[in-house]
Amino acid sequence: MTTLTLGKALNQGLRRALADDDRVVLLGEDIGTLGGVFRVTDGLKAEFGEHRVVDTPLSEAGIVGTAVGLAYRGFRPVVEIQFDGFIYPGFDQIVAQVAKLHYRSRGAVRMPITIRVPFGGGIGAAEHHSESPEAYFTHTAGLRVVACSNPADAFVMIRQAIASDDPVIFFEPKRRYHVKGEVDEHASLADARPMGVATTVASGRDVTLVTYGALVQTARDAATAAAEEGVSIEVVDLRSLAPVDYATIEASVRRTGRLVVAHEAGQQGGVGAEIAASITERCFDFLEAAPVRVTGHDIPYPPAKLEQHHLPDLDRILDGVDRALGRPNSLSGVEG
Amino acid sequence: MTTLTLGKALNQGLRRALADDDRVVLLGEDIGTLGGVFRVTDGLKAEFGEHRVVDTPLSEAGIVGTAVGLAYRGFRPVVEIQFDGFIYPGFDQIVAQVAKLHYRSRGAVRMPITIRVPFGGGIGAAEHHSESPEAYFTHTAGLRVVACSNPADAFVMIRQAIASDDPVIFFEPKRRYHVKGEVDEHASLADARPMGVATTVASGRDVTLVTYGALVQTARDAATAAAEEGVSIEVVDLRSLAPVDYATIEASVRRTGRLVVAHEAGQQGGVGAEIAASITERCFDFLEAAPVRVTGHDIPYPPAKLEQHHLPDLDRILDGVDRALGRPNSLSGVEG
Amino acid sequence: MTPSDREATGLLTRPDDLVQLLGPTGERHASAEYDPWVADVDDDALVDLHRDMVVVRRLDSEATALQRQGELGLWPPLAGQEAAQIGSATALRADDFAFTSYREHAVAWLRGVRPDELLSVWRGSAASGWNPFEKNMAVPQIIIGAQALHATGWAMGAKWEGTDAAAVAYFGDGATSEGDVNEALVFAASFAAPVVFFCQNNGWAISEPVGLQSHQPLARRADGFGMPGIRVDGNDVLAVLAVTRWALDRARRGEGPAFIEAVTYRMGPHTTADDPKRYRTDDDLAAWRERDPITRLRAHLAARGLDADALDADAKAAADRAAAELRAGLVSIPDPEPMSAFDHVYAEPNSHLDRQRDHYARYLAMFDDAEAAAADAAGTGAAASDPRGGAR
Amino acid sequence: MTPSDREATGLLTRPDDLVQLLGPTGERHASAEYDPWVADVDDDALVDLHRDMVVVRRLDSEATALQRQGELGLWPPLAGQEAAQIGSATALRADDFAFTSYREHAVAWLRGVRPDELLSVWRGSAASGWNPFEKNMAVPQIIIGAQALHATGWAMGAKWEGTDAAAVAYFGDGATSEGDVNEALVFAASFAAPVVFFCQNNGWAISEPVGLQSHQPLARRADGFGMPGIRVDGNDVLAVLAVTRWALDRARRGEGPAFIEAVTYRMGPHTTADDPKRYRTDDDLAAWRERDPITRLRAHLAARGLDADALDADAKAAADRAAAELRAGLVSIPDPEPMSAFDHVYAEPNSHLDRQRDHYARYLAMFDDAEAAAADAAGTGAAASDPRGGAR
Ligand SMILES: Cc1ncc(C[n+]2csc(CCOP(=O)(O)OP(=O)(O)O)c2C)c(N)n1
Ligand SMILES: Cc1ncc(C[n+]2csc(CCOP(=O)(O)OP(=O)(O)O)c2C)c(N)n1
Ligand SMILES: [Mg+2]
Ligand SMILES: [Mg+2]
Repeated sequence: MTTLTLGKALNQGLRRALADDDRVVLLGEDIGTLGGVFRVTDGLKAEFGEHRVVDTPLSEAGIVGTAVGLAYRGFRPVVEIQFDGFIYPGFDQIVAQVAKLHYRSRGAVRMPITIRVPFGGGIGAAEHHSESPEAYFTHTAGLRVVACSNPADAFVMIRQAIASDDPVIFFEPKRRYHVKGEVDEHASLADARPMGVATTVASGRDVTLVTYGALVQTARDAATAAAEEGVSIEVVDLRSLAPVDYATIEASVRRTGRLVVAHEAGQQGGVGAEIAASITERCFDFLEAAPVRVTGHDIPYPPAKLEQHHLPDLDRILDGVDRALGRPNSLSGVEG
Repeated sequence: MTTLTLGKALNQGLRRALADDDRVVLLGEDIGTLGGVFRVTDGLKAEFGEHRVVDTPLSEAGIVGTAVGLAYRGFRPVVEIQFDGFIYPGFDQIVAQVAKLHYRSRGAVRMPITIRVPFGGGIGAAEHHSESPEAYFTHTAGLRVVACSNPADAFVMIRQAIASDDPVIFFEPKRRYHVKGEVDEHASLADARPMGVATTVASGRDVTLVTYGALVQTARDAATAAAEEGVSIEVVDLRSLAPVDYATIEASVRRTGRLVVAHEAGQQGGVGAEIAASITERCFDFLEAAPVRVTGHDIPYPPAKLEQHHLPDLDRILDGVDRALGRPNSLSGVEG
Repeated sequence: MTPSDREATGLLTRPDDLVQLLGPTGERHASAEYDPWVADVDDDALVDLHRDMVVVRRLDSEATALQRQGELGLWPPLAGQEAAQIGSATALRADDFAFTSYREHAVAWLRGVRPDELLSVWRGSAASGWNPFEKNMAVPQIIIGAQALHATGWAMGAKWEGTDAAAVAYFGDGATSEGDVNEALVFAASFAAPVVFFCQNNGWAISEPVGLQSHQPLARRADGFGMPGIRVDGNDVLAVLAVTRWALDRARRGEGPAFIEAVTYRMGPHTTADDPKRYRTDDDLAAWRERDPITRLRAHLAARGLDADALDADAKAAADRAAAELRAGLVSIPDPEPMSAFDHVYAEPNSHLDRQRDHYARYLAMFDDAEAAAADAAGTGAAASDPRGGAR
Repeated sequence: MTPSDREATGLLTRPDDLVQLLGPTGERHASAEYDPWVADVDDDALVDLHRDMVVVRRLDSEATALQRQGELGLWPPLAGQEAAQIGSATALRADDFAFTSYREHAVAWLRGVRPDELLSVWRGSAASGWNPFEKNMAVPQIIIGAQALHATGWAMGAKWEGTDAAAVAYFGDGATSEGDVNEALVFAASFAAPVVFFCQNNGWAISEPVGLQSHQPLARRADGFGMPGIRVDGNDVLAVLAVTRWALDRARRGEGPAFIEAVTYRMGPHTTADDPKRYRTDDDLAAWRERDPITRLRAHLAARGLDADALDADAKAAADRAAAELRAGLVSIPDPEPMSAFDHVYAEPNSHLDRQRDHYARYLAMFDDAEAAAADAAGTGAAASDPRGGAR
């Protein structure tokens, strides 16, 4: 076991992927010489050369579109989108090409493209640097969408994503790049938990709390805080947002009867809506209360000094838990 | 009252908007001389001139981006995206500019832009010509999203959208462009039902069936068919997808205790997920069964000869109704 | 730059640097620069080019007819663009890769795409017709301009692998306004990628004349991006062949991308769903009939002393054969199985979609069950088969 | 076009057609073409230009310092680009409209943006600082290149209205690779829109040298799109003023857009979050210090016989005043009210957001209630205020 930051774990995962398969190429803005604005690709260009770790012109459609061509040629491109809010110029290539080419070619063409996206807020950044665009991609057939939350998963999941023959949108919780954790650098991918499977990171009896990315830690903290009040929260780290590992959530909700889903993205049409709807479909008779969503507001990401009012934090998650439990909460007495 | 096709009703609505306000300009590919590939803008260039009805170069980002500039200058641009599947190259300008500029400028800049999108399948078209991308926009704060389903609404709603100071993504049910209906061309906008309000198009007791666009007619047909079997379906035409008129749906579900939402878009993260989750939150104690979603599959839009297997039709909607009612249905006996 | 420029296709007939080896009446223009690139093109090769053009024009008109008969959902005719497509695709090596739009049926033909493979997508029977790796040609692209980036990426990869294969990106005049095409030029130049951008300027993007996209010959776009731009008479199959070979050869030698504007004309409608009468006059079309690429090569061959009638007869026989194959191919296209709608969304198992597929299979089975039940009951398979009724 | 080209900023120093009115040591180069455009620029005007450059450099370094002190979240320094920005913005009329990126603080300064208005967005206190219609300058744009289309649309509108106002789109060298910028060139040319594309080629897009975006001077991009492209010494404020006036005048006269590449250098980091040592050498920087735009104009003024010391003193006084205003402005920026996060999402009532806002207000009120309850209980406002505890 080695202690690594989440960012460094990704770096090591990428290094391993580059070493293991010479069809793997990294593409992005500032990922080579600079090593990425978050240094996730630090040292990789020096180690593998400029044809494996490629600084590209400044164009997201260009990066994703040439990655499609490279995939056509048999490469496994790993694309870095510098910040969440800059993925939209590449949206057409992602939605109309990356997601659909396998289908369009009746299985002949594979798109083993990994699109890495540092996502989420909480770092006091300027506009477009704190977004959570994951729901756009979970609604897009043909894509897989995952989010890592800790160094150990980061190290394994990035390699799984690259090894996957399906395109993967890979979300990295940017405000946790610097958080350290234990990583087993020698564990084999074969033994690892598949990236499509969720992890129950805290067991509990009273309510199931589902989240992903940076909020996993907040959810764990909430579980700890709630335990002091005698409320037992089961925390599930989703890891895969498309497909969702419903088996894990369902088993939990059948025991707890209550579900809270938390994410930074807006509520309207967010991942929480899908999970709430799906779990209601699957577990209606087991639910003792409506699933609760604790999310960012349906507003553009606000200026940095307001972000603590936008992002779900421990208090807001506990308020959501209270709602799920029918305990006094912010909406007590509110109709509808 | 005049009898008009839905396409012609839009044409008349646009004509009226152009006549009433000389800040209204139409922009798009082939909308001028040709009158649009669906002829929705037929005759308008001849009538209002090439600076009011503008054939643009072939670039969706260009069209939306220049519309933003025109809005900055005080115009009210109405943009046509030729087909649903071609909106993605303009996605960045829509999501990062159109939706956010009012917020970014702290209310100083208004974006009264209407983006018209013929949407949905069922016309036997080639790839990218039958998509239902509405959920991408309902998940985007700052946008309003509406869909018309009949000529009378089309005529009024397009004018309301243009008159709105907020940007509106305006979905037109392309397979119903040729369907006729009564339109009151002299009714005033002031008296009209606001575009944010849903319409109950058929009253019923047993189940609430919510849909929009082309499926509204299918839902009405389903209600008629079900009535013969003694099942009474209340059909709600959503009209506005963001925001959703929950007052209307909620009132209905409190009576029926059952909800079915139908749309052509894929299920995962579709509009139906949001409505199912929200109605469960608001009406949990009134629900006698989990809300049911009847949707397109989570696949790229399939080739034309398979589209009847993708699109919800009368039978699939009735199967969904059966599910909501706990009657024998396709999933009877299926766990989860 | 008046509004009327925006309405014009006059740009097409501007003489600026148009490379031409065959004049309008088939006369051969010498070119120190480009003659070497077609030095090997003897009578036989010219006859082949002529035959290919006749064949693809026939395939095109047959397909148009099939659409009119309801056998195809849609067809985008190539009529008028035979020389641009046959000339350029003839220049390709087997290991080169073509990334096209939706109108390059002649390119497909030369890449060995079979009639059934060509038609199935337009019939609505399949998402696409052929395996790109069998033909080294991508399946058609409908998103305008997107394939220019794919070609560039492929070319970057081919170069990094150390091969001398090249990619060709086909797109139209309208496509030059899309960001993707311009970004492809940026990437191709930056990486000196072996890719040839082959723009068929056919005067129209549906109803929009090229003057609305550009007031400048499109080939001039290239220089600013750092690559040579060549404007070629797109109805001169020999010139097209020559400039494409030149560009491919450069690319193979590591000298990077080039941009070719083949000036031609779309003689037919944009697609069978289009009515060009709404936006262009017959005069315009008539002028371009004079520049017919097939007539021109035929005149040239006649001038070289070949027997034009024999040529016609040979080409017609080939076209008849191809047309027969096309119709046979059409008939051989199977209707897709309902459940195949779920195939190839993912390359790997997907818990969500697999479950959705099972549900739909179960839904469909209900109808079979209902039919069986009805048949049992009535002693006939033809009875009413409402599965919901049956299931109750 | 070798990989090393991609790594280079050598492009910056290629002499191709660089318009220069002031040489490196301040000597005046005569130009038949551009002298008329600055014929009115007398000593006073030159002194103003000098003072403005000194002031904005000072504002820039003050803001950088404020960021280091934690008063700003981020700051993108303009150091080195004073001539490009002051020269071009001086050419603007009040009714023209500037659409900029995030680095054009000097443009903002000349458009009358106050220090507090300038800083609030970088402090994280507001989504933006000024009302665009009060300054005729859009709020900063962070999505690279997006504003080029906005400027074009605005210009189309201004033209359709019959005014002779023009728009200026500011963007960087990196931005020229984005689709949006290229599409803006297409639209502007097609509509002959009165817009000037002002590209500050400062050599770098974060860590990427301009050679990675283009092997060609960026101004050459213009011709292919159908507009003139001018390459100007971006550290020569007089030349920048001249070419911008020329371009604006053309635009006003209905002759359509123009593209200006101002060749300059980003002396500082990309932003205060950046460490340029990771990707460039001090030598590169040192060479550019020699070309400092302020030194150059100062030398020119001295050569014209002005008292350089007096000039410095005057400029310093102005800079001191501006710096004081900046610090005062900073202090005056209010922290935003929590509930203001919900303001201006929509211009009209929105049932969904209005409800969400109410819920959040209720959530926040819980804390106030809890605080009040705790204060009541303990007789002090400082006690524990867990609303959830309190609410129970
Ligand atoms: C992104 C996108 N926008 C719009 C369309 C609709 N469309 C299909 S063909 C076409 C015109 C294309 O013109 P051009 O590039 O000149 O090619 P041509 O059809 O002439 O071969 C348009 C606008 C599309 N397919 N994709
Ligand atoms: C669409 C988009 N992609 C990426 C970024 C991240 N980014 C911010 S500044 C920058 C470099 C811009 O370079 P240039 O256009 O030369 O402007 P400069 O910073 O030199 O003024 C990048 C890549 C962004 N802001 N927007
Ligand atoms: Mg064309
Ligand atoms: Mg730069």
